[in-house]
Amino acid sequence: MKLTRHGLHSEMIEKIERISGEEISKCYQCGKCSAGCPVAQEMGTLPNRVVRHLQLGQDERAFEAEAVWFCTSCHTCESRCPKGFDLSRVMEALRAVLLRRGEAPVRPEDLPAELFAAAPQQAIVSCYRKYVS
Amino acid sequence: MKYGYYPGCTLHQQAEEFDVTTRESARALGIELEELDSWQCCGAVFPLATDAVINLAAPFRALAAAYEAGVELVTVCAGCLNVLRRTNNLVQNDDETRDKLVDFVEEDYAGEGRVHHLLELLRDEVGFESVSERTKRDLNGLRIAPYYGCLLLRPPDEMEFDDAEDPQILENMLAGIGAHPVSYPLRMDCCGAYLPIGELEERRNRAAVAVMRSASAAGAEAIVTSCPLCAHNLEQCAQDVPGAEMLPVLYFSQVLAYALGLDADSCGLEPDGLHAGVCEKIGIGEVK
Amino acid sequence: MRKIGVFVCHCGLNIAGTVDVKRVAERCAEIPGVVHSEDYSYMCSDPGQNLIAEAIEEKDLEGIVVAACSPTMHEPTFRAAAEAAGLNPYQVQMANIREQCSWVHPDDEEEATRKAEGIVGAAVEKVRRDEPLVPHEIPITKKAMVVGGGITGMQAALDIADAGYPVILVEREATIGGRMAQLSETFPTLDCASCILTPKMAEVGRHPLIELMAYSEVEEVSGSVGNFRVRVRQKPTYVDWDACMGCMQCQQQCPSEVESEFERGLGTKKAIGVDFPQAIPNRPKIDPEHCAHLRGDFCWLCSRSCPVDAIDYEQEERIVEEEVGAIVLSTGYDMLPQEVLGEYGYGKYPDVIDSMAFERMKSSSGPTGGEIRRPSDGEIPKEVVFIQCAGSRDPDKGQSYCSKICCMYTAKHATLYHHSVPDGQAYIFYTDVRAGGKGYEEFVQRTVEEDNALYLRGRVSRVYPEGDKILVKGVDTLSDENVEIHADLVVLATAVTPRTDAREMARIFNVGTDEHGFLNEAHIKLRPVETTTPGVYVAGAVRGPRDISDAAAEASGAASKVAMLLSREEMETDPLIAEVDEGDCSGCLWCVAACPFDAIEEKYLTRRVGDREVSRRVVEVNVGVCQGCGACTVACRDGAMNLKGYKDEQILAEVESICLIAGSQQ
Amino acid sequence: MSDSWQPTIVAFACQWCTYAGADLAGTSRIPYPPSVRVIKVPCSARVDPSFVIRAFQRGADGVLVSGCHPGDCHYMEGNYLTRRRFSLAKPFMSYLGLEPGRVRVEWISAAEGQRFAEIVREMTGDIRALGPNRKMRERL
Repeated sequence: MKLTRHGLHSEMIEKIERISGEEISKCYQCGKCSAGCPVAQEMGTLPNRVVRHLQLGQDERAFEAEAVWFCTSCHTCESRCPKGFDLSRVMEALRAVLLRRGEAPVRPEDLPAELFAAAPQQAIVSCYRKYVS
Repeated sequence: MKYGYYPGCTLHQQAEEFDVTTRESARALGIELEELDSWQCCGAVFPLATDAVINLAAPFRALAAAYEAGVELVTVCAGCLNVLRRTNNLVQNDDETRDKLVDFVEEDYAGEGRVHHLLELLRDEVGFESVSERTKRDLNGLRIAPYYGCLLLRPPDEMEFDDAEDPQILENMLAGIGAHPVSYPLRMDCCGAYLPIGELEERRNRAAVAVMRSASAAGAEAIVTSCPLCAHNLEQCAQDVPGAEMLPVLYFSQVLAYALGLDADSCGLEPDGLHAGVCEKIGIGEVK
Repeated sequence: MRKIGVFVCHCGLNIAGTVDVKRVAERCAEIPGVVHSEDYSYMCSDPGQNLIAEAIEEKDLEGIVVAACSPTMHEPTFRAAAEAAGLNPYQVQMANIREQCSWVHPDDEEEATRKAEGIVGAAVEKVRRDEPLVPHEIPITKKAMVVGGGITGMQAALDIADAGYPVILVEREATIGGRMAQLSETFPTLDCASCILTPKMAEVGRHPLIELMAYSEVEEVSGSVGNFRVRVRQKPTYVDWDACMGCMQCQQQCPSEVESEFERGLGTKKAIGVDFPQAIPNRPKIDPEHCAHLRGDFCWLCSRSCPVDAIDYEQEERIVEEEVGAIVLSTGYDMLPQEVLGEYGYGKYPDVIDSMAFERMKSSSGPTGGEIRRPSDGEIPKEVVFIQCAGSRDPDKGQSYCSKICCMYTAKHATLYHHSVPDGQAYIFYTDVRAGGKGYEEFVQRTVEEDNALYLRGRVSRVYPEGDKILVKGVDTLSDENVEIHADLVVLATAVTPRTDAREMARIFNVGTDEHGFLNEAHIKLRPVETTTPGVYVAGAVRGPRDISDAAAEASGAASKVAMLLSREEMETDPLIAEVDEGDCSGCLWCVAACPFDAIEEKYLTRRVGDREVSRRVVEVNVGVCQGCGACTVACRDGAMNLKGYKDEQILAEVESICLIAGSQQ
Repeated sequence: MSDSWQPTIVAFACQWCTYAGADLAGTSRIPYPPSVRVIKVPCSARVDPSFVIRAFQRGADGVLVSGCHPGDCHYMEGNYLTRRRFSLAKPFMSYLGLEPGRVRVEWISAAEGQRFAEIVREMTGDIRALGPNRKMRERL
């Protein structure tokens, strides 16, 4: 990994801070978010590590993390974070950038119809919001 | 007192029993719920991106309409409560976003209204003791695992629903109507939300399964929740995951309405199906 | 008109490189009253100072202006030079034409020179109006008070007393010893805390110059440095301590057993007695909340068992007034109530304890006799999880700062645990290990290498019971793995906090606090044990989290400051303070409200008019307390208050001079 | 008004913070316009609003009153008094007809040499734009 001052303060990092409303530097990497994340075992990259990638200016590594899509916005991380850092918002910002680039991992229209038939409306709307908006 | 009732999409479609039992419970307890005129879907998730103002328009509209009608809002869907309450907070505290919404929706609203969960009204206005006095049936100490999930409790400083690490509101309600609330560690954990709708099937259900197992291990005979999505995931997981213990999942209002005297059928209880064990324990049909 | 001298310094080229110093000196010579004006290469040098001295003596100067560097640099130099030449040192003014002129206007000689003329001109107008001032001399009460009898307060009291000055040591609890008395062993040497503490406690108890006021609290302080008056409230112990022999028959007989705060809830105490056997003074007190007799029940067991009839159920509190010259505040710290971190379940799950409870458990005089046992079932725990930063570095729910001592005491706990339970495993969740201290890092390394503690870099998010174990859900960020441990015992490294009533104490002693409530020092680096209130010193954890070594060092530092103060017969105070003209004062007391130091008091002047006595309210400035800020002078509606050295007429003369010279330069 | 016109700004600086901050600008060699003349006071609470009026009467074009940041006062709460006094005095002065840009109350610490220089630069620019003070000026 090569570090440069331009890489650390790239436009993309600024954009993620702007969309999320969170300062990436606020996190001091204690890991409490990952320790309590209910879907951490699915994430591949632990949530604190996603933030670390951003702190190092490695936004592409953050975008590649499956964690971005596995985050359920449950706010467990934020409610216990010693710095009150809202990681859910950072994950949302990463998703927003990817979606705006047209890089959704799932297209809702490709999902089997029976899934939607069984799912509550709330879940269907949430799902569209996550993968489309 | 009269309140504006915001059922939300799911209660009008998939979770009809949640809607019916909410209305009946409120009626039995002297809370007047009048459904808000021409409400729209709240959007199901509170937008976390600061530039996603457009997604706030629908909840803003519902809040403004209730305020104009002179009523405070009541909802029972955890998703709706989360979106409406957080939107209201944002409108109160963020002038810039408020101005955008006022211009866009063309409603002059600055967050003056309030949004309640029915449980909060029972706790703060009616009082659980008073609820207890009005019960017509005994739940015979049915061992119920109250399941909070995320949306009622978090973010704690915005939801201010109950102690986010040790909530008691469902426990107190259940104890009040003669059930036995079971304590189990995962009652505030996430059920996996809308993950099960996505790909990666083999990984998608583990969160819900963990919750179900935690409740089951604590000796619960049923789970109650206030969230249709949680209910769906918990029910679904048992079917998808081999070996997962299955407990019947009910809305809190179903057991409440039943205790308050509504018949089992209207409460959506199925003595011959999913709820056989529950119905046997509480003795369907007997009114004291 | 007073005869003024002006001395313009070149400071090599620092000033003369930009400012036309000759022209400045010439222009100043034209100002009425200036009888001497010259420039010189280095005014602060010996020859420069001699020039000044000669001019003062030859021309009978009644005020001088030295146009040179900032007064923070050389004002003391030139004041001393003037004094040596027979001029009052307060009739010297510096005109700052270096830092505030030549150095900031390097490219414009004309403008810089004009500005210098303006600066020097204003200083001439000010010094012309300076009165000769003499520092006040006030006598000193050669006695100190130390508030707080933990290790810091004891050390301070002993040092002051050993220097030969009497000390009153005020302690809120019934015994001295403080937090250290609760500890088991101490890092990094694993000395037993009691072994090093109790001899010191005994020394305090028997020192002829230390008067111990236990179970007492300071109510109010008045007066000022050298002469404080302190009101101390002695709380009722319901035992006549003078009569009591300390046999503790009463404690044995007492039937009321209650949870002991000293034992952190792990043990009990009686409603009468001492917190621990080595208490000093070794005298019992009754806890009125739990005493059956005082709660109205039929019980006289302690009274009957007392061989000297010392029990006094009727005892009431007493207020005592003391006079002291200096005060040391060393009231220590509290611990963050761990209930604020709901995710750890402290208070709900008996096997989740805090670090002080672990200390008590490990203490040989503690509730388990020094054995580590699970509170729930008394079993010896084989898997113990230590969670550091429990409320530290946590602005969201705890304290934003690092509590500083937890890294070391947790390493110590893990080591002690390994010594007690060699086949057990200690896990330590840490954020960063901060072991900056003599022998500290080596201690931590030994904890890992010799005592087998596993350090996990990460925090714990949640703790809850599973079966008879406690499931700890944490993370190890070094391996990027979530970690689950089924522990037998969980120990939370509780954040250090200010005393809950620290702000109230700060108000009583008129010292500042930081945003958390720790007391502020006068300067965090260079005046660490002084406060902005002269004569009041701070030491130990009352300033912020610190360990025993630091606390003891600060205690000795504060003690030496006290000894310095008390070693003088009289003390000089800065004469640049407020002064009231009683003739003009209307007694409105607006100045009293404006004064941040309570240095102004009302008084009544009486005089006879015919056969009547007429009395009139005016104010009086306490010269020992006034710090010379001038807030009162602005508040005064009558123009009766003035700040010496910064009188209204002086500042107005400066304003006028600046405007006049600038106008003439346009 | 030409750019070369040098306004006269009287600055009241508390000796603990702002005066030391101005000294720091000097030791750091941070240049600023030679418009300002500093009067040292022990605390900003020593600055009587009438001093400010006197400065304008005698022809000053601007006045800066500056002390420690709120909470940092050497005298514990002196700067709070200053803040209260000038929150009343400033509207009064603009009521008298003085443009608001001519009077500024700022908190400048001993560490803020740069900030001292910036404020002097800003004020000098603002006052140049306003032109010389003609209100209340007495011709001596």
